[in-house]
Amino acid sequence: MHRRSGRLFGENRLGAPDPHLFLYDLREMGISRSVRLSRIVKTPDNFVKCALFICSSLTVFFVFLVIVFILSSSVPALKELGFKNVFFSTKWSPNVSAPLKGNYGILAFLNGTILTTIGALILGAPLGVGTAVFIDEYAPVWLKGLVFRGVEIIAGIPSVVIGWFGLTLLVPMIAEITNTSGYGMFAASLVLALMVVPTITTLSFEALQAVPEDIHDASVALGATRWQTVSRVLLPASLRGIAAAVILGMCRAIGETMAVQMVIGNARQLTFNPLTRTSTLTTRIVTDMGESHGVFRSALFAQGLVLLIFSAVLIIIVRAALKGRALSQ
Amino acid sequence: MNPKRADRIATVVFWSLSMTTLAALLVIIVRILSKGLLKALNPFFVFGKPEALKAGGGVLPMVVSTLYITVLTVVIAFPIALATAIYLAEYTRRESRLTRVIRLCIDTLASLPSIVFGLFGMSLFVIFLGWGYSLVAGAATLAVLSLPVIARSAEESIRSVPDTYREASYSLGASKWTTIRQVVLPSAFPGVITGTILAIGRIIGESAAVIYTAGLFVRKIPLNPLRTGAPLSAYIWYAQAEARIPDFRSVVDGGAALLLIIVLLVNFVARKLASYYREKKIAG
Amino acid sequence: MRVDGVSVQCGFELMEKLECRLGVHNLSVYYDDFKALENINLLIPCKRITAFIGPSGCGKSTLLRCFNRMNDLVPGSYVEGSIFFDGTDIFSDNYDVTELRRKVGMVFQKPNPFPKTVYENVAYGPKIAGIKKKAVLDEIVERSLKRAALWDEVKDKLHSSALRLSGGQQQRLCIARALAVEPEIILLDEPCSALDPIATQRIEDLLVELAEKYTIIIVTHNMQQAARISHFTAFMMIEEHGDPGRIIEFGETSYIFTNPDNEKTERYITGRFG
Amino acid sequence: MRVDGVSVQCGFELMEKLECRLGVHNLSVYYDDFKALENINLLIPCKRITAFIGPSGCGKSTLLRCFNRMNDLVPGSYVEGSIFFDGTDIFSDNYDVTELRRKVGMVFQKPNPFPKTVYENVAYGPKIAGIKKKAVLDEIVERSLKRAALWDEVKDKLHSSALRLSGGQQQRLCIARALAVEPEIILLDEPCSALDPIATQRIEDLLVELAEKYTIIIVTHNMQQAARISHFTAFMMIEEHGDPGRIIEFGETSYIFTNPDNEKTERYITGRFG
Amino acid sequence: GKKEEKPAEETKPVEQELSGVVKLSGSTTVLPLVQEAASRFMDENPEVDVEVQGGGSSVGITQVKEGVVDIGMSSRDLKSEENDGSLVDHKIALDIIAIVVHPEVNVSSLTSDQVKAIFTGQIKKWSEVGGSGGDIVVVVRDKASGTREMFDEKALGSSKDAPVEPVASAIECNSNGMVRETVASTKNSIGYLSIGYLDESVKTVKYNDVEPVLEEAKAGKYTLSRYLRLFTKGTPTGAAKAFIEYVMGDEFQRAVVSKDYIPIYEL
Ligand SMILES: Nc1ncnc2c1ncn2[C@@H]1O[C@H](COP(=O)(O)OP(=O)(O)OP(=O)(O)O)[C@@H](O)[C@H]1O
Ligand SMILES: Nc1ncnc2c1ncn2[C@@H]1O[C@H](COP(=O)(O)OP(=O)(O)OP(=O)(O)O)[C@@H](O)[C@H]1O
Ligand SMILES: [Mg+2]
Ligand SMILES: [Mg+2]
Repeated sequence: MHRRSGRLFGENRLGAPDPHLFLYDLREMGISRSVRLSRIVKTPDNFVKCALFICSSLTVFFVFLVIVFILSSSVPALKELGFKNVFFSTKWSPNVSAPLKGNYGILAFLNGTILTTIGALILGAPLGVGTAVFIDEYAPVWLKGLVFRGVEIIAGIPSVVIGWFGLTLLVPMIAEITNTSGYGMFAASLVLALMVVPTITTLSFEALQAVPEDIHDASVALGATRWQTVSRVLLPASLRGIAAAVILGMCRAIGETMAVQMVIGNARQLTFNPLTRTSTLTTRIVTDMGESHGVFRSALFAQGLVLLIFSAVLIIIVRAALKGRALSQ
Repeated sequence: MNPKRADRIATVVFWSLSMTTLAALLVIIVRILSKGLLKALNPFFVFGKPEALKAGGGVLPMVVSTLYITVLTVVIAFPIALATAIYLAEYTRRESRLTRVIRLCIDTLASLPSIVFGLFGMSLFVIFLGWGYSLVAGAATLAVLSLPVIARSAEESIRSVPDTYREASYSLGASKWTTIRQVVLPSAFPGVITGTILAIGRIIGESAAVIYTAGLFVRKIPLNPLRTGAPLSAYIWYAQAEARIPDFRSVVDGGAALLLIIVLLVNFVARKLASYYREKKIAG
Repeated sequence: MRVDGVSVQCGFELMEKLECRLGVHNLSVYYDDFKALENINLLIPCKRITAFIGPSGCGKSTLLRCFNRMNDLVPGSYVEGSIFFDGTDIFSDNYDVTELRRKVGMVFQKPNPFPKTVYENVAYGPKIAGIKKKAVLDEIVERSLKRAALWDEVKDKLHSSALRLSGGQQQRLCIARALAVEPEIILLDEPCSALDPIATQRIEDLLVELAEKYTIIIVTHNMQQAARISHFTAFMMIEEHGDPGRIIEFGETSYIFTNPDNEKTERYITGRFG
Repeated sequence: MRVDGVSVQCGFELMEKLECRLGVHNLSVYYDDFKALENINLLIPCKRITAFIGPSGCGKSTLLRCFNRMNDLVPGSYVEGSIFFDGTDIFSDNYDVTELRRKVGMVFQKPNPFPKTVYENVAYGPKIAGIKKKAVLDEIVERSLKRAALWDEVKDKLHSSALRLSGGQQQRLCIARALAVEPEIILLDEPCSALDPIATQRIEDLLVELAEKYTIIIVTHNMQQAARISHFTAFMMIEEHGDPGRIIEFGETSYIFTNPDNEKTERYITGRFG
Repeated sequence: GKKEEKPAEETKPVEQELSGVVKLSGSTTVLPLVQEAASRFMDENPEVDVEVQGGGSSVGITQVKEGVVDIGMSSRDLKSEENDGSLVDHKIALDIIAIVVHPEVNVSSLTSDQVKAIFTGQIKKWSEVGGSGGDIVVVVRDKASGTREMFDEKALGSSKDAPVEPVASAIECNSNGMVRETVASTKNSIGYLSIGYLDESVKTVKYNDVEPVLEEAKAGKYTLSRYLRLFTKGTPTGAAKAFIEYVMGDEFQRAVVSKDYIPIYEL
């Protein structure tokens, strides 16, 4: 808080008797604007603030570093091979000994990433949102905590463990049922669905919790059934939060690596059939990174760059979605 | 449709959705533990050295690597994260362009795929700084990865300290830093610790970020942080993907069970601690 | 009598006997672009209870919080004009705010003890002021709790959590905490609105007692309370939604409640407002 | 006159003329192990305003929320005893709760409009009851808003967000919303405590008007309000902390306020409590 | 006290007195063999620290040239553009690659043309090569592996100027073990393996009517074979020299190498 005008004492329009008299006395004593420098209490505060600020701007610096290093490592591929040959080609045939002679089209993997993510959301979003609504509205008290804890436990399971589970249980099961190899986008989507459920559930639950209790009560008091209250009041009021939850789930699905790599089959083909093998951006990086170098490695970094751009864009969308909630405030 | 009927159908749908989620969890845990628990509890496995070609190897260096790298990561990330959280929660009550940038960066960092951190760590720490595949390179990468997670949960805990405490402190003539140190941080402490432990759970389970930074396989127990390590999660992936040892299935089964147990334990400790502090605060 | 457009009612004899060390001069307070208070002029008599009354949103809390510059904490708020405390403008550039806040204690609407022990709560202020000796602190804690009429009730549980006390005890604890730093002025913002009638009564009695030593300013919604305990009353109001708050009338409580100059004051006091 | 240990004050002539369709019989309410209300017996007169008064925590809200079984929503709460509505116990197994809630409207302490338009807020109840025709809904919205004395103020902004209305308008909107489903009884839980005096006055006038058509039960902290608008008053209290709340006295408001049977009532009403 | 490092020129390494760090990186095929050697070597020479990392043949070659590591591991020979004369080649074993199929595939021999057609996707069904059953599932190693490179070159006829790629639907595995697992668990699959990895879970097929066995390879009849190598920059010295000698020594070759590969002394 600072002062704008320094106008001292106003004239007394009515003259005496003036209850403000003592102010004049004080002014005449000349002590009104004494400066005490002896204790500038602010100094340690400012120092602390500075230090904290520097620490917090490290985050910005790290993001900057990530961008710089991923970008600079992908530049050779984009420059030497051309934007078009990387992003709009489905031909991926790296040449290890003479990298420049190979083909590095990542379209098939981009396609794999998008399709497995969509699959994961089709399976995982209803589960996640449904579970959140269940916890918020339907579950009996003793079950609420249990389900929520369960969801948190899923969130904590390392991705290699889920991948191993997928590889040893889901893939053979799919192979048995569909009479294919079992590896493929469907298996990947299943595994990913498991992994996005906790993200979507916890964030949707948060969004539902943010809906004021009294609106819920108002609906119930008007004789609405539970489903009417959920569908007409709770879900609309938390729509943006739930959308954000799904988008963040999407982020998770796009970025997941190890679990997908174990079950997707790691083929190089462009495919739209969920039961066929392909790769995603992340799994291709892991599959090929081992002995790559030169433009080959750079092309893998270019896929990292795509992932980076994906998540940055999604985050910006989420932030926009969560800002300025339309009607509620 | 009759609202009553719709309500009944919706109830069934929501019950089945959430029970599916729970069932999935149960299937995973039962499957992983049923296949690997015996192995995971076998002292020759937990305290044995890994084999490169023969069957019968253990995972002790991997477990040690995991612990080592986790400690290093927290040592690097926690102070920065806490400082960031304090700054954002206490010094930027009002969104300025600068804090918006910081917040955007935190969110971005938090949502980046871990493989991107792996690539980043490899090109910065391993190659550019020349640390090679080493525990520090892995820890530094994991620190950048877990920084936003810790910072955000800490910020939330700090923000959830009621303003009335701050007002009370200020009104007694406390400076801002005194107020933060004496009133805000002690109140936020349980939340901060819980958030950090949860982040540790994530660090322990992380594999994509460490395979190109910390390493995949060691035989000696790593003591020097500048040497290669092999966190358990990375080794599990390595053992199944590069499957060289004949008993890799049982090694992966055991490793997965062991990893799962460790992570669940960590999460359990976090929850227990949180509820302990919650009770203590009230009972005092 | 009217001063600066505000009618001031006060027996002259009384006014002359009163010392006034706190004065508000032409004060306006803004929250960003919104002017919450305009042109406030006021003298706060020493060792008396002054009550601020008025409809919700008229700026009572805002004005009160200016006295110890708690409004500094609200981002985007700033003031024009001055508040003189012992002759120095508290808004002047190098004014020591922490010192000010030590001299001008504050008690809030909802009891807000720290989540620490009873003892730690009261000792907090002296401790941050640099007092370290256990014996001295013990003594301060005891004296403050006694003054806040709480000692007998808590002397056996000094080291258990303050959150276990009842609402009324918590509020008295907050008063004790404020007293522990030896303030000269105590500001209270609706200190009883979260309390039941019994606890309210206790606090009121306590305030009347404290007024023998301290200058007290209280904001209250409860007109009966203002009438019961305060010596002076300032009635504040906003003309229309969005206008800044002003002081409509200020004077001895007995005058204001029985014989207000201003018809708005009368209408408000009789509960038939607007 | 004493009924079941509760003194009931009422001119006999009056009581005989009154119809009572809502009766509470031996009601106790528990929150888990805590007994919040014990042995409540009460008759609510039709087309009158009945006020529940009493110190904080005595169970006024709890009792009020039993009438439309909103307490069902609190996990761990259960009741013993009965509430009869038109002769049927609303706690009986197959009682249609949604139907009950349509007949027993409720207005809450804080105005709680849905984050929808003004129109949608009022039309919500009829819509969930199955009314789809636009013309019918339009008519219901207009009629309800008119009854809630809000029509003139909002008729031009029916389709803008209800959250943009002022607090008082929002509260009247909530009343309109409750009226839209044609309830027979309206429950209000401290409907004015978040409002300024002007808005409060409006709501009070409205309630008095509505009492010509509806049975109204209101919980209030404000004794003056109870005295001003209610026809009947129930005074509730808890003996000691942890005890269940009981009805101490029930009767015509004028009797209760001028000539209470019970000395606790008298002490509470005169503000010198405990 | 700490023992002094012996001069590198010493003719016979006295193991107890060696010390220092030996760093290796490179081919993941050679990696486990060298890891095994390293741990045995370190047991005998506690003062020496042997650090082994993967990265792939190319990485190993590049790094040993740059001096980042002392020894580079490779499962292929130097490319002409890599060969600047500074590197010394130490062959440590011969590796034979066998073609394997899922046990239920009833085909026991394939010609080199059939192998090429199957792996490049021209032949899609087992029935086209005399078997029964459905669509062939091709399993190959990842692009970066030396095994894959050798197989592409020798079996598929790939060359630097006219590269041949396996069919795009092929499952890519990061290791021999994983190829074996995948082939063993996937019906109608075909893949290739180092013979060290063969077991009863997969079925080998003859290549041009030749069994994938040591004798045939030595006789030059079985062509899908390659050397595993260590490269050093110039003649190795000190601990590195001792390590290479250990790997190539009879003791290690007999005890370890002979189990999975063809040891040097048999060639
Ligand atoms: N932090 C703030 N930011 C913006 N406006 C504020 C803030 N605090 C208060 N105001 C506005 O300033 C005006 C005066 O508020 P103030 O809280 O001082 O009123 P009050 O008289 O204390 O009301 P009440 O009796 O409800 O406590 C109100 O219009 C309020 O909306
Ligand atoms: N959801 C709940 N769970 C447990 N106890 C509750 C719950 N709601 C109320 N209570 C307890 O029941 C008692 C009665 O509460 P109630 O809210 O009905 O009182 P009230 O008379 O409305 O008080 P007030 O005037 O403060 O609103 C109180 O002791 C309260 O603590
Ligand atoms: Mg206020
Ligand atoms: Mg209540």
